[in-house]
Amino acid sequence: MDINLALNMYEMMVKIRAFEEEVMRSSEAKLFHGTTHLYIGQEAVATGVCAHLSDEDYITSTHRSHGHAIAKGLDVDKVMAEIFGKRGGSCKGKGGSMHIADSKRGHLGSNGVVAANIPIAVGAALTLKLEEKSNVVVCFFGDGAINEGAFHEAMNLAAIWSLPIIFVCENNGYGMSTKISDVTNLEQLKEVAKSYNMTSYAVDGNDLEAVYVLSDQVISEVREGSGPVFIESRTYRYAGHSRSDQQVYRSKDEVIAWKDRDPIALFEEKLQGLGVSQIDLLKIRSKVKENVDQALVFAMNSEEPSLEELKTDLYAERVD
Amino acid sequence: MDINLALNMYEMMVKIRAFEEEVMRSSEAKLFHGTTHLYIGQEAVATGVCAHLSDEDYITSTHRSHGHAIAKGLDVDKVMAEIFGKRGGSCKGKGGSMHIADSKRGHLGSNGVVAANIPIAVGAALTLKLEEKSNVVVCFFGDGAINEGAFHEAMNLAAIWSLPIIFVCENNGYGMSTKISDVTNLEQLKEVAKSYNMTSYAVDGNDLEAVYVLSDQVISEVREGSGPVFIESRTYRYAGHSRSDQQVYRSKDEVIAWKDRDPIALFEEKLQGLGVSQIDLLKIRSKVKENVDQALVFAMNSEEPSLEELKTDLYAERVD
Amino acid sequence: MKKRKLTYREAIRECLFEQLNKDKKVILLGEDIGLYGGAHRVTEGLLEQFGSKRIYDTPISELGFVGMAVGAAMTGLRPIVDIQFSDFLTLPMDQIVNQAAKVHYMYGGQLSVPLVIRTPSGAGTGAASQHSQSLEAWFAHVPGLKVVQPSNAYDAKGLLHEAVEDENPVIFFEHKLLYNQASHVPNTYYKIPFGQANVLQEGDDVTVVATGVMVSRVLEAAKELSSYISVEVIDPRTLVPLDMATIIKSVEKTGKLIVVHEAVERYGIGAEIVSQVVERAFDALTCAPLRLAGEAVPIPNNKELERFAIPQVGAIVEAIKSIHTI
Amino acid sequence: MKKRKLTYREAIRECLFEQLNKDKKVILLGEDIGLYGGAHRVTEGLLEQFGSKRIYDTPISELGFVGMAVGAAMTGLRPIVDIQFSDFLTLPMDQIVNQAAKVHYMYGGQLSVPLVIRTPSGAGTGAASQHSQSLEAWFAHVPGLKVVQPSNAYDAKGLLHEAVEDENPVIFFEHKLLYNQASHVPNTYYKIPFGQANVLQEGDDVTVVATGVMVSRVLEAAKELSSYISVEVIDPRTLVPLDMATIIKSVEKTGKLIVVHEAVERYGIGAEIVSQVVERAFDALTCAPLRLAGEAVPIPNNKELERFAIPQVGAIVEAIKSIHTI
Ligand SMILES: Cc1ncc(C[n+]2csc(CCOP(=O)(O)OP(=O)(O)O)c2C)c(N)n1
Ligand SMILES: Cc1ncc(C[n+]2csc(CCOP(=O)(O)OP(=O)(O)O)c2C)c(N)n1
Ligand SMILES: [Mg+2]
Ligand SMILES: [Mg+2]
Repeated sequence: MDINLALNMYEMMVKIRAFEEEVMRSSEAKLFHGTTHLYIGQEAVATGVCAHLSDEDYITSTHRSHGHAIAKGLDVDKVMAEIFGKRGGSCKGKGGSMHIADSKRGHLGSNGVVAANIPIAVGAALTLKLEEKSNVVVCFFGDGAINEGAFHEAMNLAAIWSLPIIFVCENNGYGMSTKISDVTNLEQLKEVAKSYNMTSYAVDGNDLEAVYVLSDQVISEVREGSGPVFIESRTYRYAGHSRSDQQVYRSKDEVIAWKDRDPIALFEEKLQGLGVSQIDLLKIRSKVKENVDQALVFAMNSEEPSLEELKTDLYAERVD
Repeated sequence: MDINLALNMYEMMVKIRAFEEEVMRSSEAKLFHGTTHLYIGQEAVATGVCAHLSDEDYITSTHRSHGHAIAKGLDVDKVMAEIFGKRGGSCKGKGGSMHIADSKRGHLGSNGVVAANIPIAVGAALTLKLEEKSNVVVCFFGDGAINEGAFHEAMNLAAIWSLPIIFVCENNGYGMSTKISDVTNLEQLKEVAKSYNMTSYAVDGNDLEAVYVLSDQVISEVREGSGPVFIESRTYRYAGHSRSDQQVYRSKDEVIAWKDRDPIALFEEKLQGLGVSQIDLLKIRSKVKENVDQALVFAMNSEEPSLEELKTDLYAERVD
Repeated sequence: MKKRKLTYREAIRECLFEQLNKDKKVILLGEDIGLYGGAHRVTEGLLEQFGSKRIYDTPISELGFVGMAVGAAMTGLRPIVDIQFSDFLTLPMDQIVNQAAKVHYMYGGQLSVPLVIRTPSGAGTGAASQHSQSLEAWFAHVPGLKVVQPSNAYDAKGLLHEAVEDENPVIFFEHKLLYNQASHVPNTYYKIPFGQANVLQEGDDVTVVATGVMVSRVLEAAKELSSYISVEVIDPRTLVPLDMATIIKSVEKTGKLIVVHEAVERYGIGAEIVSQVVERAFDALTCAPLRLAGEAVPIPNNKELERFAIPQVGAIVEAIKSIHTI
Repeated sequence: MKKRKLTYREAIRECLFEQLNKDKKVILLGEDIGLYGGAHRVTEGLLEQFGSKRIYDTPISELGFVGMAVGAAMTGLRPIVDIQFSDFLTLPMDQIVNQAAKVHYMYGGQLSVPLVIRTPSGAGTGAASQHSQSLEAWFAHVPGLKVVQPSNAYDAKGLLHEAVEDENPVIFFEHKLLYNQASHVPNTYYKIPFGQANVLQEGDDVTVVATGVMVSRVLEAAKELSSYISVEVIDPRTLVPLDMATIIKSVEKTGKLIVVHEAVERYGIGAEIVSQVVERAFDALTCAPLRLAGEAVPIPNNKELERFAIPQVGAIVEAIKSIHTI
């Protein structure tokens, strides 16, 4: 792996981590209104996948949205301000944590309804196919989403019409408190793709390099017209499901075991193997810390929307 | 196969056939209000499966409902009267062709919404399991239903909770005009069960004996607690999808080829092999013809519901 | 010069043809809309004319393909979706209500969903409770959607053109009993703007607001009474936006209002129209407004019961007479 | 004697406990309702007490498990389903509307669906457009359903008992902002019959009908004005059946009506109440009734905008003052 690329991806992972830690602090300090779902522990997935995407490629995302947004190139200022419900946010403070989008970055939106982003992503892929573009759509969703009908209908549609989309299932073991193994008989989630005769892979979602390499291959194939591909990325979320989660459904030991395989720590080891020094990593981390601090300042200083804005953006005007 | 059983099943198949032919004539003569979906060509499926069911076993059915209802033991008089929208119908003329039920016969209803009967069937299976009964639910649906989210969600629920249900997919090659092979990438529909780690079989749905034998085995296993099973039964409908179908989507040759494998004709050959005479078969056919003629008379003579009945049966009263 | 007549079905088909011809971004998605021509024969011939890159025969996956249409619309296409019976809108409800209706707003105006969902509603065909409902009130209640209900062939073509060129999700309720009704339809492209009620007949005594298939029944009733009651008949054409100005102007003249619709009366669209009239023209009313609408029951299969569940001409005549004599 | 107080959450939990204890046919189905205690902590402890044959943690498959509940209800169980946010009722809509609501009728009265769907609606938590809606009008429009909206802990327990023992599908709308509100709740079993409005405060000048979380806001507004306006405050408690008699009796006394609800005003439940009052008590009204309800926008995340989208005490005070001075 190219060292600059590796450092960029490292920066992305620590940026997401630092961002989410700031969101957690701000949430605990009640600096903003509404719940949040943190991506801490899963950073390698969005980072390794989105590294292959340009602004002309699309993603759709979930309630656990911040990591995807940042990895897709959204400005941390705008993401933080959106979480704070401010006018400077990517959606002018109307969306909040679960509804982040940026049409300029190819981000078609994160979604508060489990699996609802999946058919939408397939529709974007139809547009790309019709327009004969070599762009792709990446659709992120959790393990819990595979039990929604929307997921199955969308998988089938993508498959029968051979659309340019990559389904990235982030299997973090739980949907809220529910163990995925209690709500599916599948041994491996990737097997669900067989019903659609769709190529599928499983990857260690805490191993950035593995995610990067697999995505590289898969995304190039999809760009060349292979049709849809399903990737199960096995990972773990460290924080509770949302702000109010007491985490009675999992053991401390389980959390600790996963933290031993922290995606950032694992990648730091790799980077050190490639000759990157502790100092270099520290520099990146402090730069990122600064970005996030600035994002917090930006969000706090960003204006509240005016009350008139309650009624704007309801209907779109056609512009030809 | 026991000869009496075989003759009973033969009678059932010809009864369904004669009934549907009468419905077709009555429909063309505009004797009743509303559309119908005929089961002609598929008789062996309902017959072979329902032969193993008692009134304490449940079924749920589809828009193509008449065959299932008759095979489940409903009185042809009541089914015909229901199609005619008469008070003497199984649902007092409120349901019509697509909404036939008989709680005394374990028929939980046919359904006008594709795949909607599938979660309902799974719920009935939950009741049976909770009450520790050895009864089963059979859920009939078409090939088109497998692309509905409801089907996938219900399959998964039945699988993870190991419920006593048999999913019988009647693959007649088309959902309305749509070739199933155009809307799925599955080579065999039975493979869809793999996603739920559910046992599945394919059977020649025009071969009554094959359906009977497979169902015998499967239903006994389910009664004994094997958990759910999926059966793909390959068959064909002779008539158009519904009354208004011009059948532009399939060739005459295709229809003829299937008619060469007519389930009733095939079984007649078997019966003759077992020593049943043409005369015996003819006797059965005329008996059945009489039943159906009577059913028509019953339906035509049955009263219209009174206008007050528009408002009855809206809310149920509790009876303990 | 003889005016060309088309059926409601043909008028819609002609509009689809013109749109497909005019704008490459327009695509059609739905079950059996290709070779089969749609469950109600509206799209006949379009697959042959425009091919399978424009006309998509979908699997039976309403939630999935409506969701696809939302995503396609967000990325530049202009999908027109066909739902075989409006009762099946229950299935893609999430994509319509939580996605299509909200995308523009919740993402701060960056993305839009120029999507039309065409679907027939209404009873009268003996298809019973799961194929006969009129559910427009649900969608009219949801901010972000527009809701259209053409009552004749001319309106159907003009309103559908407007719908397809609107930048927002539009639920376009056709009516099964209207498909064969013919009226004059220009063979040129024209649009009818949303939010412009149609005054089908002017009158001084009673204002009757009617939607969908009820419009022609009200006209029939009005004709029957024309010798001694002068009825003003108004078809709002679109429920969102709703042209209250025309309705209020009429009530200010007549002092009497009846709203007639097929959907269940209880919590139906008539209540909104009555309420707005009362709120904005209370003093003009000379008596209580009246609603005449569907009974609060599922639609039964039996033909007489089915008729009885829904306002017929006779009942409309009675209602007009009764309010006229107050 | 000090009266025992429970929160709305605890009152619902106590009812569930009593029902599970009383009737083996009662089961609970929903996401994360077991160990986790439900997304809103309502079912905490019930799995431990009743075990996994009574309390089912489901996959995220709302259409599937609501459909299962319908089938289970048809065969003798009495399922109580938990939908984490009422916005997600969009997903099982078909099973609720085309199945549960119609089974008894369309099958001619043979089968019934004693099913309760509990789900929290409403804004105020910053969860934005897909987790904050109030969709009760949809269900109230559907024949065959009953619709309940308890506004306090006492009612929540009594109405839920009634719902579970009803033989029909009941949509039971809780409100997120009420879960922590406490009031007196008897620790014995009691039921509140459907269709009995609650007159929370008697008054002579203005009738205010309010639902859900608006009830306490109206009471607060009424208190503020109590020195010079005598407000009668009525909570219908159930939208289907709807106790119009109590509302009309009140309007006959006061001559003035305001309806306050959180859901979007346009085509909302207020329109039905206003229409029925107008139809049945036109002469008693001394001025046009008023509706005060949600703005026609998706709920935004921003706290101030969110507040502004929904009636607050200040606006209710103004509305009462304005109608009082007409
Ligand atoms: C349709 C729907 N049902 C339920 C919820 C509530 N909910 C939010 S997140 C979640 C769990 C999702 O699990 P998964 O898909 O594995 O994503 P993760 O939270 O693990 O990232 C649930 C049940 C929802 N948002 N949408
Ligand atoms: C949800 C839904 N979508 C569409 C329809 C219209 N429709 C009725 S039957 C049918 C085809 C069903 O095909 P299949 O399941 O294979 O059953 P078959 O008619 O072949 O017996 C369709 C699309 C419907 N009734 N319900
Ligand atoms: Mg998960
Ligand atoms: Mg079929």
